[in-house]
Amino acid sequence: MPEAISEFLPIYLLAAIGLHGGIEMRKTGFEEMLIPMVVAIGLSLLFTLNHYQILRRLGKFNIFDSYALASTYGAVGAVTFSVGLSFLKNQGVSSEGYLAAILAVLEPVAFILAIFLTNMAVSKQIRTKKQSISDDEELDIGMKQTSTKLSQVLKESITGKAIVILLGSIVIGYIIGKEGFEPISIVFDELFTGAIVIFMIEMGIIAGQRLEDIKKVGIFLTAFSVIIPTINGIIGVLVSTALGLSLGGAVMFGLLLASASFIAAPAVLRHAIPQANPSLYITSALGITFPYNIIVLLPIMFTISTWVHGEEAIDLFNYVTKVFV
Amino acid sequence: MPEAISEFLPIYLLAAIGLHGGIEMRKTGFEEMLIPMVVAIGLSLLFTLNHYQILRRLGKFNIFDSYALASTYGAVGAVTFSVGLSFLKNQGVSSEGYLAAILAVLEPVAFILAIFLTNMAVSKQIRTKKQSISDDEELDIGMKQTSTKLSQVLKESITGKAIVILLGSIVIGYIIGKEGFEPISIVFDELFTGAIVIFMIEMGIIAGQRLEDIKKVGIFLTAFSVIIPTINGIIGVLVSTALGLSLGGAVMFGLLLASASFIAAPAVLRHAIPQANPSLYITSALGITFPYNIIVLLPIMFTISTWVHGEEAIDLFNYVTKVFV
Amino acid sequence: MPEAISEFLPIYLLAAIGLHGGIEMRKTGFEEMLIPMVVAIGLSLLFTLNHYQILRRLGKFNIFDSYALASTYGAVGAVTFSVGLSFLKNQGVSSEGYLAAILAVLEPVAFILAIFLTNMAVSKQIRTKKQSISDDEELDIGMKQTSTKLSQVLKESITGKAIVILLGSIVIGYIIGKEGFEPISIVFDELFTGAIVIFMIEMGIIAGQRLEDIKKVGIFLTAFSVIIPTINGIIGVLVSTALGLSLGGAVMFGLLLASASFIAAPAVLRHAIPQANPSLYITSALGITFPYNIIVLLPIMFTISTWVHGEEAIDLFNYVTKVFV
Amino acid sequence: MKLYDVKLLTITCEILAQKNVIEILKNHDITGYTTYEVEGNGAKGLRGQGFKNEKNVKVEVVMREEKISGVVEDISRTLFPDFAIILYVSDVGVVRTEKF
Amino acid sequence: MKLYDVKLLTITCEILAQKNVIEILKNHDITGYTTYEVEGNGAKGLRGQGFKNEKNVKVEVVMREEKISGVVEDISRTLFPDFAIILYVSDVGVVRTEKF
Amino acid sequence: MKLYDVKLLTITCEILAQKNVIEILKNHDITGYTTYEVEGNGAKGLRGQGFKNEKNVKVEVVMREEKISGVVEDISRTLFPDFAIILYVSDVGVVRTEKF
Ligand SMILES: Nc1ncnc2c1ncn2[C@@H]1O[C@H](COP(=O)(O)O)[C@@H](O)[C@H]1O
Ligand SMILES: Nc1ncnc2c1ncn2[C@@H]1O[C@H](COP(=O)(O)O)[C@@H](O)[C@H]1O
Ligand SMILES: Nc1ncnc2c1ncn2[C@@H]1O[C@H](COP(=O)(O)O)[C@@H](O)[C@H]1O
Ligand code: NA
Ligand code: NA
Ligand code: NA
Repeated sequence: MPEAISEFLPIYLLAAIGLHGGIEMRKTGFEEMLIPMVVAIGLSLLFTLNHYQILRRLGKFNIFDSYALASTYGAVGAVTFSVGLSFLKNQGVSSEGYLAAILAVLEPVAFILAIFLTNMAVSKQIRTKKQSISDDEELDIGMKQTSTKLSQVLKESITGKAIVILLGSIVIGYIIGKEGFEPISIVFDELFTGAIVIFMIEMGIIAGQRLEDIKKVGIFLTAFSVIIPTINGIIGVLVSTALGLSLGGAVMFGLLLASASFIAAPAVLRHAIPQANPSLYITSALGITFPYNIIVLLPIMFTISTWVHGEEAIDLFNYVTKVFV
Repeated sequence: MPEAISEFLPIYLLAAIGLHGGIEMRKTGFEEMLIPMVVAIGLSLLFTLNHYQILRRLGKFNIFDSYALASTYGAVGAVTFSVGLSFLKNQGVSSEGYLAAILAVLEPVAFILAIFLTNMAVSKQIRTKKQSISDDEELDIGMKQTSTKLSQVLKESITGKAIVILLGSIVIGYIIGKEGFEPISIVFDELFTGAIVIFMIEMGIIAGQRLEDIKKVGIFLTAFSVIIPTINGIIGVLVSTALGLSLGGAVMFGLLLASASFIAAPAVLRHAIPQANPSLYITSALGITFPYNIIVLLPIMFTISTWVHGEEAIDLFNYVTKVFV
Repeated sequence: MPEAISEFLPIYLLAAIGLHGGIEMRKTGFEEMLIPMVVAIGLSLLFTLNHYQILRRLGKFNIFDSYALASTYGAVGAVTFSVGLSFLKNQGVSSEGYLAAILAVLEPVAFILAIFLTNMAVSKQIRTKKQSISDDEELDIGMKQTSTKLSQVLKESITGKAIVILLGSIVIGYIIGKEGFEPISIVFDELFTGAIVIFMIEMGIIAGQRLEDIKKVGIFLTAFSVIIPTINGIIGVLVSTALGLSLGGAVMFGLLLASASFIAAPAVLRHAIPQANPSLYITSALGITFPYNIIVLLPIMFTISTWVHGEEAIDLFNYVTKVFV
Repeated sequence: MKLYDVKLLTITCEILAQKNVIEILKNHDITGYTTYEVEGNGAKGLRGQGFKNEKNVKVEVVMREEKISGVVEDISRTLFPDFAIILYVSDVGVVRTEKF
Repeated sequence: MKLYDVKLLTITCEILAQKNVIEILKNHDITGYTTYEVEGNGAKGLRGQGFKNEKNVKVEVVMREEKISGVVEDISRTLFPDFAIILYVSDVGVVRTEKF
Repeated sequence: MKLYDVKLLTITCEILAQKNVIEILKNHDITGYTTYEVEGNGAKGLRGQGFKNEKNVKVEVVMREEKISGVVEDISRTLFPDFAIILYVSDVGVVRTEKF
């Protein structure tokens, strides 16, 4: 993948999402956002814990892989979010602007939980060992490293590039408003769908190169990568509808919870839980869940949201021919 | 040349050509395409053989250089094709959508022929040697390698990135149609000419760095690089007009046959005919034929096509000031 | 900074500036340009000498740093110029097209003067040494190297990539005119502001990484980096208004003189005056003067120009919220 | 012109371990190093296609012989188990020993 | 800490010959290597400007001494005549010999 | 297969000094070299972030032993004072001495 695409497009997508979100939020204000955000954070934490139990108990993965995978699926994916926005735009349906802010806030939540719990587990192991054997300077160092790592990762993920760009552009969007957006709308609005298409072509090529890896993922994780997003996403649609979000807003809320992180996850987890096998969480998130989410789950959630909002369902057959544009 | 340009733009151009072609083909269907495609393949093979004779007999090039050059000029150039499309667009003239499919199919044809013939020649040499000297294991290996190489190159060029992107986007264009194209038309249609201009600026800089090399190409090859495309192109215009192609379609058909390959050629030939001197075919195709084709030959072919289609000729003087836009 | 941005965007900005300038110049012709250009060159030289005196006498910098900094601030910045154009566009104010040509001509002027004077100073030192000690072959070589370097740098900066692209696109813009520009206006006009925004985001990140360096720059140079551009810029606005330039033209003329070079400067000065400390001139030009110029000085100069042109001033408060778009 | 014998330590690892390597160097008071992105193949499979996070990086450090052992041990102990990584040491000659 | 002596083979060649080099390594059961794009000048002229196809690549392989000779001979025989290519061998020390 | 002993000179410097290095090589009739961009840290601080002009470059030259001394002296004399730069020399074996 040319760097032009791999490094530049994620920044561009984040900036475009943020700007749109900020502009919309100017119209609606902050109050409305509070409850959905708290609920989203709660669900993200809950789901992460739930994923862990499933992976550890049923999947028999080790602690590290279980927490890494649990948080990958508890976290959110900005690219998936972008595709959702562009899908809604094509359907002529709008969504709440503050969802961009929820995206930004959700980004580190699941990781922080998983890292915290992993460190707890490791410390406990070390402490048990220590008691049984004797005082040991190295173990002390081990524990100190573990807790330093947590605070460092926390700091890094909160001041991470993605969040800074996302929040920064929400603020800018809020300040400049619709009118100030005019001269740059060609770049950040009209080019948006085309940019996503180009990104997806390249991601398709990468995913293709990984077909081998996907076979190695195993039947359990493959099922997990399809079923969990489906459940999480549908819960998201229903809960957010109950909270009063619009048809499109509920779809995006569901998509947030359904999405798995495949750009941020490796960067965070490789440092925080280096013992976990990265090819497990990258391959399942990028190779299975991402295409499943945008091709299958997105229209399903749209249909569900349409039902529960009492509007006419989309023509699913017609959709299939349009999913990528 | 920044990678942003050198790696990304060719992919972009191929995708844009393919999408347009696919959309157009939806209107016209496949039947029309058959005869022009067969004729184009036939001409490409014929021209390649003819180039070889000229280069080997008159130009006194060795077998390897002769076949490499012959196929470089028998093959087609997607960048040249792009410039042609953008030229026609500026003239307000349309062309048959299936020409994109012909571009895709022609891409490997000349190379396969040249590689096949080179391998035949090499095998014959080896066999002659073998008979005259004695049994020799190494020669056996040589022959085996030779034939493995052919099938491998064949497979690689048919599943090559360029062809996959081109055919893939033809299919997508066919599926989505004009309406589905709407949201991405800004990227793949409106930006098309501008992208070509940027690409050409960079190619101009590269060509400038090669001025030294061009001097080394020699008078014979320089003449070849101008005369051959002219003849091939004009034959292309006349034949395709006879086949019933439109004014613009005949120009593009001619341009296909006139164009030399300078992106695919080195990638294919360096593996298949490593003995050939790459600076010969790259320099002549990129440094001489490419600028000649778009600055001089394209308007000539347009004029000829206008004549034979019985319409009013373009104002050539006015054209000169516009050739790059 | 991804190469896509760092290498590609400056080229793009230069091409866009040049094309616009060329198109405008077609309307107005060359005569008008002469006096402003001569005055701009004169002021650039004068300012460079003035900067040197201030830096050497008051700032106590050594000869090399003084000349390097003097010319950095005597030279011009194409990125600053771009931001100015986009600012004016947003204000609905136009400017004289030939300013792009003045930008191209000014680019090397201050550097050539500073390099010439540095070499003079070095030669004098060498000669003094030589007389006092004795004939010395090495000193001869030193002097020869010094003068070769001057002519080489001269040649290189005049045939430098930036100038070639800028002048080349002025010529192209002049030839194609408004009408020929149509098909590429989406790339070179409509995308312009968005491209600048993306560039500035990345530059903001780079500037952020340099906060440490800025502290090291010292109080004197920090003051210099703010006061000198202000004085030079306001002189520019007033002089050009006196020469008859339009409201917008006077702002751009002022901005040219106020701007410091931070892309060309290191490339030229590192070879020509390697003894100078590059982090001084890069940090002050990029980290202090550039943001100051576009955030603070640009609206000030606009206000002044509005006054002296007797038109209604902009609403400065409103401006602050719009400065980046 | 005299060349002084020092060691060149070369570490090739996944890019996300670069920070850890440089941290270890810092712990040994080493601040001079050179890095660049590379691709590669090894026990952990083909690396370098796809996203930047999945590339490898080479870290090269010219240093005095006496420091090599401590640095190599720290890297082996903390990074070898979890990361795609190899390292090797070679002999080089330099002009200015005071720099290393 | 003990370092074991092995060899580092470095091949610098035009990028289109990379596949051939790696094929040869594979024939000798070598799957560990590191590659990166470079520019350069040599008998076949300045390389690395312009298109990606015209760049050079460096392939670096840490391997046991006994394999060097076969690999170098195969490369010399099949690639030296037609490609822009150089190679050199140097001595390095590694911690885990079992990896190479 | 016989390997002949030659030297590998590696120069890591700021990218704007590359021209000067290659000029010096040319003065010693050396036209074969390999270059690539790198990042790094040293006495002149962290280099490689931001603009291309602020990157480092590595220049690698395989050459005969007898030329090393002159080249290293020229570089030390003219470039060490003003530029971010280090260099080191190592021993390598090559197949075709006539190339260097
Ligand atoms: N024998 C080798 N020679 C050179 N580089 C190697 C070798 N083995 C591994 N590498 C590099 O080190 C990285 C990590 O190796 P590994 O931990 O074995 O996956 C690989 O991706 C290669 O870039
Ligand atoms: N003496 C040398 N030192 C370092 N690299 C070299 C040398 N000679 C050639 N190279 C590299 O090897 C490539 C191929 O060399 P050649 O086959 O001589 O053109 C060149 O493009 C350089 O990158
Ligand atoms: N000890 C070292 N080992 C490897 N590379 C170094 C070392 N010291 C400096 N460098 C590289 O040489 C460049 C210039 O060094 P300096 O002149 O010390 O700033 C640095 O930016 C690094 O890329
Ligand atoms: Na999720
Ligand atoms: Na052809
Ligand atoms: Na100035």
